[in-house]
Amino acid sequence: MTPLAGFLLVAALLFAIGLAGALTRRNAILVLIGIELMLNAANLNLIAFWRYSPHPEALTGMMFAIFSIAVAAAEAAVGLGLVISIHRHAHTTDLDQMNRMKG
Amino acid sequence: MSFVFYLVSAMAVAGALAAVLLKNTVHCALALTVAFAGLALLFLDLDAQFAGFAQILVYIGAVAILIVFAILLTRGSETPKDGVYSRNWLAGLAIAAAVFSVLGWAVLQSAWTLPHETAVPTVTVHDIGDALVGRYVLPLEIVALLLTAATIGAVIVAMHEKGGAK
Amino acid sequence: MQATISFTPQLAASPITGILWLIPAVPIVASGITALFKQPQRKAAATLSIGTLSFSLLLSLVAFVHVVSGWAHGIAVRETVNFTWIRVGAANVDLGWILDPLSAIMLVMVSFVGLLIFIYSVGYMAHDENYTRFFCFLSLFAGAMLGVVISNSILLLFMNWELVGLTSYLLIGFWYQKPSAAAAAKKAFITTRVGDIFFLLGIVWLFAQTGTLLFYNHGAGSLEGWALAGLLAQPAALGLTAAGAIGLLIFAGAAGKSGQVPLHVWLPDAMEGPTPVSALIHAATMVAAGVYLIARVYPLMQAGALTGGTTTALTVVTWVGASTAVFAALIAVAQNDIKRILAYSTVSQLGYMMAGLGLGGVAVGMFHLITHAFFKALLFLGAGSVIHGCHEEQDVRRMGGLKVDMPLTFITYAIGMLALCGFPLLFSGFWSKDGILEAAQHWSVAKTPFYMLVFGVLLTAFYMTRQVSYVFFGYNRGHKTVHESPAVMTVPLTILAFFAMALGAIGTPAWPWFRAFLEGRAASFNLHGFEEPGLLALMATSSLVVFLGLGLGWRLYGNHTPKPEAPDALEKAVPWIWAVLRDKFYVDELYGVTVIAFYAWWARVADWFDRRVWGGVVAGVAWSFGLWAQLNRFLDTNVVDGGFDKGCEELSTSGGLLARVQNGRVQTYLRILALAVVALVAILIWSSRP
Amino acid sequence: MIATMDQIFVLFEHWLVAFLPASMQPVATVLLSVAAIVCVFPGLFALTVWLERKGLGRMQNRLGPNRVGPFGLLQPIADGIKSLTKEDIVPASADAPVHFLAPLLLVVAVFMGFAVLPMGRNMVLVDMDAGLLFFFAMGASTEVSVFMAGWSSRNKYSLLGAMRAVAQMISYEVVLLLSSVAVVMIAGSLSLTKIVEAQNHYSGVFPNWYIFTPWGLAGFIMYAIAATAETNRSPFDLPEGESELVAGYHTEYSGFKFALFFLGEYLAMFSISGLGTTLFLGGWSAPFSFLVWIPSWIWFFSKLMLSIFVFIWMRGTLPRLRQDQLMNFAWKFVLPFTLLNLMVTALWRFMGDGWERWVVCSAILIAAYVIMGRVGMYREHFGPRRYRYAE
Repeated sequence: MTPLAGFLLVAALLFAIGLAGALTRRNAILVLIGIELMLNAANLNLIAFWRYSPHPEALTGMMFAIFSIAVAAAEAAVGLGLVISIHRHAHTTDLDQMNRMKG
Repeated sequence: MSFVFYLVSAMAVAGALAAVLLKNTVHCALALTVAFAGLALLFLDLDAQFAGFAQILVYIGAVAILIVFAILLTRGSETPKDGVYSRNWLAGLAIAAAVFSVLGWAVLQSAWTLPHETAVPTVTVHDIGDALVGRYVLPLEIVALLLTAATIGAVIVAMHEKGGAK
Repeated sequence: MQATISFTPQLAASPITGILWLIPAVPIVASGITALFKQPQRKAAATLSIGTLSFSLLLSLVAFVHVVSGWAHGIAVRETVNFTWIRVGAANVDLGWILDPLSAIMLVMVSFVGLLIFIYSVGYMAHDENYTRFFCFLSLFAGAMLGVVISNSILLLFMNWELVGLTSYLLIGFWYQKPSAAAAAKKAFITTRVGDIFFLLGIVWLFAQTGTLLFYNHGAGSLEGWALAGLLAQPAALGLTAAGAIGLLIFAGAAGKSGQVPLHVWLPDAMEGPTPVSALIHAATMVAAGVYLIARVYPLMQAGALTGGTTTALTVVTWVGASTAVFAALIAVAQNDIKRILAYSTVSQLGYMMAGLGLGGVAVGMFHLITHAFFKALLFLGAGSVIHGCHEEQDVRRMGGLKVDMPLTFITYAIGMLALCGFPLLFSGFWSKDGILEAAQHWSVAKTPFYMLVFGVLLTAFYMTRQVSYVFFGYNRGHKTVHESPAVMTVPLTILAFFAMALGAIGTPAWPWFRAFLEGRAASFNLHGFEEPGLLALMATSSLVVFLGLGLGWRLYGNHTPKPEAPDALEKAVPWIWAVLRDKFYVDELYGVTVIAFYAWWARVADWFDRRVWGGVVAGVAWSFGLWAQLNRFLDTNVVDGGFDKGCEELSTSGGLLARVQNGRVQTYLRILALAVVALVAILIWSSRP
Repeated sequence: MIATMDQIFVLFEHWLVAFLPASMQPVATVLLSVAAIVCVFPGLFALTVWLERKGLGRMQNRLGPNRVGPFGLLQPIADGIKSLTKEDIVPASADAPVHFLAPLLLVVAVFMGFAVLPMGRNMVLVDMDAGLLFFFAMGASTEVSVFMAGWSSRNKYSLLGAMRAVAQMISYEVVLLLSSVAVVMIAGSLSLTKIVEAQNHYSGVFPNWYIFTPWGLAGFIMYAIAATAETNRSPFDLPEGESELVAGYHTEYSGFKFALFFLGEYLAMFSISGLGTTLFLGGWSAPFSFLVWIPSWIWFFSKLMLSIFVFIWMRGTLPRLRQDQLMNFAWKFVLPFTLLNLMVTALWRFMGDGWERWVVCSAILIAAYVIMGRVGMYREHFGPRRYRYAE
């Protein structure tokens, strides 16, 4: 098995774990944590592909990862802000109780 | 596939598992930092110094702290009475497992086509800087805009909340 | 200088041309800034607008001097700066600006008159609470107009053209609380749209034919060299060359903008706007844009003309212009609203300009445009000052005897009026109008336009006399307390009055500087210019006609102005003509029963179609959904409380059914997402199996 | 001779390593350097503690430690022994593993920071290409440990202290980063050795340190403020404001763990002063061209001690801020000013090296300082404080 495949497998594992967390936890913050994990797994993929790409000088994957890190920071800030304000209004962070948007 | 790789990825995966499974939310957050650190080390193992350090700086330095703040501000640390897992969590687990199996299958399918060892890329931070303000300047600007918007938005959404404002 | 100097075309762009774009850009930016101002910041807004416009004026003067000096050294300046805006496949969408005598003169005129009117507005709008908004619009308009003037690309011209139209709409509807103003704004917008459609068609055709949007581009522009030749070679319908056809299309746009028959209806109604607006947009600049446009694309219109001959396009222009001139003048005779009279006179003067273009070429029409811009602006501002003095009274029958109350306004207004009538020798109007008449006299196609125009001169003198004697002579039949306007309003009047007289000097047959300048020839002063065959006779004739008109007007309306309620003198004489004229030849009514009625009918048809057909379809869909929902009722007991009524209700029920998928739980969505990912990846791999 | 003195440690290391087989030499080199760092800085720590207590004593008209040894020189050692022999109390309700890990993580992270500091010519543990970034990454990860300490103690004072500390550290870390970015912009590298090299030349006898430029001075001041806050030193020592919350996040720590916190705090101070020295004060380069014969490491450490002394001095002089003042100061004055400083730096970078750039840049900075100072002064921060939680 090539090293790239190894990294990809680890990334897939992390992604799955994050997804599981996002799918199974009640607490909105923990769902966010899961999402962060998924994002990181994606970053790992990007970096791995960059490392083993024929032209690493082009920096494509690296740039992708860097930008996604920046975006993830923004996402976390907004997401947590939302969670906090939701908590202030609904007095809960339990996603099962946050179903007011149902049609 | 060095020893370092196995060690570090084990660390990352363990951290991730803990982050997802632990009962106490703050423990989850701390475990998450472990996972982040592991990922950063993986990046370093991939000769991506800049990304690795950026990872530590952003995720451990900012995101983890944010999460912790949010947990404390939302009294999230005390475990709720009706379990930490959402109802029909089994389905979620199954789906996650399905995703992993499919992804892993995909990787293994194409494992032999993937490239083997390649030369260590000689990319300095200087190159990255050049690329950032050169070829990728537009994305850079956009990200800058996005961050500004996110900051303002977070401040607005969670007004008076330190957690949101950073 | 001697006429022997050969004028060499000069194309290299000079520094001033490089920064020519600043002239429109600065006011537009200023309007953008002004838009941010709050109500109380009136002084700031006014200062900003006036300052920026005076900056533009300065630049325009520099450009003008540059052109004139070049001309004095025997260089026909035509400097262009072109650049590619967008690249669509093989075709380039080019924009650019140009500095040549035409644009230089227009620049100076627009920015100068505009500046005066800005200053005037400071006084006129002093009590309006939307002061800042007004100046924001004014600046925007000035910028757009200057943009029209300098643009060397027909597309850029069209953009500014539309911007001008928009600002005109905004300014006419400035007092939108008045329903009449709102209606007038809409009318103006839509009517000009009619013309603009044709204009756009012309642009597209031009682009399709020549592949360039630029007017002048070192021989590759659409108005020069092979492009024009190609247009000529290309035959279009009914004996027109493509050039002629495109020219006519563009002329339709011009007609819409500068109120030629039959698209003149919007211009009189546009007087609902504030008077400075009427002066700036609907007398001096915007309505002139059409004329300017024709002058700009003149090579296109003239293309293929035999020497001294004319083309179909030019003939059409001439006829439309001449008929407009007489038509509007006739209507103007029977109006009582001081501004409407001026509006119709504007329409007829525009007709003169068009006719001048058609008959005698660019110089003739443009000269009348310039002089008219000054004296008509003067007249409007005078009217504004009168209205201001009479407490927003606009009916001439309720005025009178103002020459004592507002002497300054009276004098300036009289000057403007005489200039408009073309009072001999002293006034600019005389010379410019004579130019047109002379051209008409020598026109090869027909003599009718000449007689029409002369008749127009008579009418002009007549209705202006009527108006003036109504307003300024006799005794005051309206408000007793009339006050002269403040200096900020009267000073522009005096300046304009001066120019209304002085400008004639540059266009006399003895020293046709203007014409020479525009056409890039040397101008020399010699009195032999008067000795052209028939010129003196013509001058004499027109003077006679003018005197006749004045006398007639004075005879009918002189000092013995009747009570406001009393019927008009002319009405007593020939009631039926009067009725026709007062009702503007029933053009609006005509449109009312034809175009508008058609649209109303069409709307009703569409409405019916909507109700019956589409409504039926919707009902059918609703019904089928209803059926489905019925089905679901048996399958699923949760939704029994759906009603048994008509479709929409059951639609909502079935909608509710569908919405159960969306149970508001994030994680459900995430699950579905993840499943989709699984499916996708699986498909991908299966499809890409070796 | 001079060169030998300058490189003495390097040579010594090579001499030692030479005894080992070639295969082990790289590892040995690293280990030796680590050992050196791990020995030197705690020693420095002991010295500094003594210095601080003495200095503060003098500033407050008392004698300070004077019992143990001459001038109480042995006081730190006594303290160390005491804290080692003390009982290690862990609160019953505390979250034991986290409570245990927190101080270790803190110390480790802080020690990592030294890895990239050039303490003399060729005296840097790892000359990383992204050294500065690494340093800040390490600095960022101390926050986590601080939080762990505060949270795991299950003590409201600790928790409040930790929250304060983290909030303050994050706020000022932004400033810290941005003020160093100015230097990076000019030096054109994130590698600290390169940054020092960029400052290590002289115009006449005077050095071209970055502090001697308008943006450099402004940046250095901002950096110093941020560093003080980052290390929770007075006047920014709210996290352990003993008058408000007993001892902040390490209230519940005793014995050796407490000693570790204490150590970590001082080490953080060292490392951050070291970074400041490297960035703005020309690192190990001599202040005058005729003093280059003095070994570089002496210069580095003397500058380090100088800034340490400034820290002590400030602590002895300035009163403590209030939390909201602290935050307002960070986000409404320091951060904007630093951002402006960045722009000025860019201006400086692109204005050529005429005299104009001096005038322009200084003018902008001074004007901004005056204006923002006025504004900040007239906006009142002293109203009643409102605490908002996500209730």
